[in-house]
Amino acid sequence: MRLPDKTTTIEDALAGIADGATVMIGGFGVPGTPFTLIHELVRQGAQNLTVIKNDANETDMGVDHLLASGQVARLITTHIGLNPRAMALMNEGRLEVEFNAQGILAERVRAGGAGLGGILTDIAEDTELAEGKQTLAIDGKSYIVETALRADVALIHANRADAFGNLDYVATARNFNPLMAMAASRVIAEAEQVLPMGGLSPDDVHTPGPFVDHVVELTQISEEYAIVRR
Amino acid sequence: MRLPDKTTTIEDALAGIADGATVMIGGFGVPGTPFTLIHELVRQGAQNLTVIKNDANETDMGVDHLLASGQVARLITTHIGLNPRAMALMNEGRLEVEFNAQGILAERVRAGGAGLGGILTDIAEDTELAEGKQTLAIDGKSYIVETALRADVALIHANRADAFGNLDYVATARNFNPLMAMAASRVIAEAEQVLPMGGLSPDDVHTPGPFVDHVVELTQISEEYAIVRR
Amino acid sequence: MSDARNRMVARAAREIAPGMVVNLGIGLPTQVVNHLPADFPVCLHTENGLAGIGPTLPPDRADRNLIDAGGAYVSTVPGSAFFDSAVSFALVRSGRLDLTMLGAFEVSQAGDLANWKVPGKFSPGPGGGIELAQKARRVIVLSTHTDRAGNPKLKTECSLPLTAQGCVARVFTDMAVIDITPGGFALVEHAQGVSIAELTEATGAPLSLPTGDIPTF
Amino acid sequence: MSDARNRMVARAAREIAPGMVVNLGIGLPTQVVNHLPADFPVCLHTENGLAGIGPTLPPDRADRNLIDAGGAYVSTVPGSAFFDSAVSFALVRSGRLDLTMLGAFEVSQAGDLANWKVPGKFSPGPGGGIELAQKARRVIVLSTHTDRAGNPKLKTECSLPLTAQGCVARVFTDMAVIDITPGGFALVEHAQGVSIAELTEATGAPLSLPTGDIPTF
Repeated sequence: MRLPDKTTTIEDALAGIADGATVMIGGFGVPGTPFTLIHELVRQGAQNLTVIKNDANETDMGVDHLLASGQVARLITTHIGLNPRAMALMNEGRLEVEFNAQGILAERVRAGGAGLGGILTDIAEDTELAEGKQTLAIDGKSYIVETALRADVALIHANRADAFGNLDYVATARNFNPLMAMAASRVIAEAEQVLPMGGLSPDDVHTPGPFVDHVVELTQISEEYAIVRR
Repeated sequence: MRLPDKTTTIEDALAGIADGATVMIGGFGVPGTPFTLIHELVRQGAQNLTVIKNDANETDMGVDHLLASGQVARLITTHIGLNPRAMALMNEGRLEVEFNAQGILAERVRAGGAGLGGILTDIAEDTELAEGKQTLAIDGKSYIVETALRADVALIHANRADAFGNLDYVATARNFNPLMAMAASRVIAEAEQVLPMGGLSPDDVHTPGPFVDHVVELTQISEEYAIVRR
Repeated sequence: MSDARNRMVARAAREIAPGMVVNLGIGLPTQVVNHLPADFPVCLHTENGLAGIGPTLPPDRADRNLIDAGGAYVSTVPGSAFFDSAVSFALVRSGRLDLTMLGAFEVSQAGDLANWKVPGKFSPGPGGGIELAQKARRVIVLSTHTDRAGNPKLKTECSLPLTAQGCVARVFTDMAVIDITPGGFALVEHAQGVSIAELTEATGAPLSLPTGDIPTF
Repeated sequence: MSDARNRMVARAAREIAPGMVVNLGIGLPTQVVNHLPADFPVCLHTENGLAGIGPTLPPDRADRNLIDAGGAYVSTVPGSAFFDSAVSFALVRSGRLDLTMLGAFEVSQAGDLANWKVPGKFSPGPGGGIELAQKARRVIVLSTHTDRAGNPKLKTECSLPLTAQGCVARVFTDMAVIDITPGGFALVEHAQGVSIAELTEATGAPLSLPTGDIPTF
């Protein structure tokens, strides 16, 4: 037996993402954000997207391009404080924003990736984030039902990949990437380096290949990936 | 800053485990079973234990010693088919056995480790494993409530550890170990090798040190860890 | 293994399409892999934490830490990955497992599967079988057509505790290949030397026959 | 930083005991670490996926993939580990975080914390703050005693949307160290040069005073 090859071009990897699709995007700030895949999503132009991402990046970076192009109808996120456009669009009612506690967003995505219906938590129980959500008692203690999140497409930034789609991440660029890489019907990974099959140690793979559909090697690391000099 | 040192003796690591304690034990068959820690638990003699482990090992191995010594009142598990003593004790009513679907046991342990109340799943919905469990509907679909599991003590077998308690696992010896290493009030890891602080690459740590309380270096790898020649 | 069983296993191997992620249960299903070409592109999954199973190894060449869910000593291939039990079943439940082949105590004409408990006799526990049966995109059963006493394993309804309801798509036995359809058991192929009358007799529920010639294996 | 704020931060550093796992929020809390001895045994956690934060680095020495949750370029120490966002908050929610220090818009006398939303004005989102506030074993607030307009941040009740209820144990401000007790705010220490009258005036809820001399910082 050998494992199948999933390397492809960026155009083919993203082809056919439909209007109205739900798109998960990895990253926490700059590290782990798949800037190159996001540019291709802007170029291909799918409209009315629901985007699930920890944050909205900063002006002229990552998710901000999708906001500028008007492709995003809804953003499920935890913190958009570094993106003035996102806050303005939200305040003007032109962007629907759903805030989650950060670890709960992580768990909801993971639950989708794990084929669960949701999780039970007491996080945010005394806050407005809990409003309108189902609750349930276990042994007399009340929990909030947080539903699983899945997406049509996940855009992932990896450090290294092999041709089967095994991925690793480096430092704090890991964040939401391995969770989202489990939780979408089509998982597309950009990798700084694509190795021959067997190039990653089986013990040190962070995302196993069966979760990944397409692997795209980055031909350059653009300025967006670099140190932010504020 | 430096990180604190958690290395200790096996006697101290397990000291004071109370009668009636709940003990999680890693491993799937031989790989990942902390045979040396189990022997010390037998030697120290805590009674009336609830043990949570994927399986009951085989005759004269691992959990079987705890069954032979009569220390186990209850076993939460997925499969005991290779342990005739476990099946006999269960059939005689001397051992309470709670079966779980294997991935659901994994998720229940993980939920405990993640500070959740439980998870929602449709697994086993048409089987006797679902009997008596709460259900809940999301968008018209019914889910079973599987409650989180936590333990007083987790016994973990690692490949390598550093003094802070960062752990890695090798091959299929990983299995339930990283999940249980998050889900107990006292987490005790035996390691085949204990490295100086910084000996593990920060990207390749499987269990982060903050989850681990005690690290015990194995001075020998006994026969129980070896290839089973049936 | 009998000649008919061997042909059944070889026939079952044709269910595996290139690029699939496949979990093969203990027993007959494990043998299926022996009938694939050496360079066939497939990812074999085992629920104890490996995608990309390589050949089984004899004890003197085995790694004590590397087994499959049945306890056999296995190996890796280039591109294998290890993971924990939660990730392993996340893969199964979220639809990344294209196919599983499982053993059975009983299969009903509605595709219900019973393979984990014989009350009062043998209760080893379900292991990972429930999730494999319920969540693999396609579930195939490999089994003898009858039990050791000669009783049919294919029945109108399962009498044993279920593993999962309505999950089985196709059954391979030493006597036949049978699909589960909305109308119940439907014969696809029969084993060489097994007559339709013998097959009907050994099947505990109505068996619809295809029109025209019935292929053999 | 003003002298009083600097002394407050230095005083807050004494809350960190050897062996703790600690998360320091953006702003003043981040400065606390500068007041610990270089070889102090503590594990600093950041919710974007690192246990064992090392010194902050200038851009020319920074790693583009290594930031803390506030976006500062940081480094590792021997024994650091990286992990994903689910594991990072698993650590927080399951009780492995001994202490967090957070900023505040408002703190109530019941220990309620508001620090993520000013409706209609500023709604950046909660980030990881809710889980830190709700689940760290001890929650300490570091803040100016009043807002820019001079209004008290310590109040009988929070008027802003809550981050978490009854979570705050102790507040460090540029004017005082104040505990949250079943009886409300209780003065522990006051800043040098700040009179009890000034302090009472700047606090938006009753402040109980200790008997005897009140230490200063």
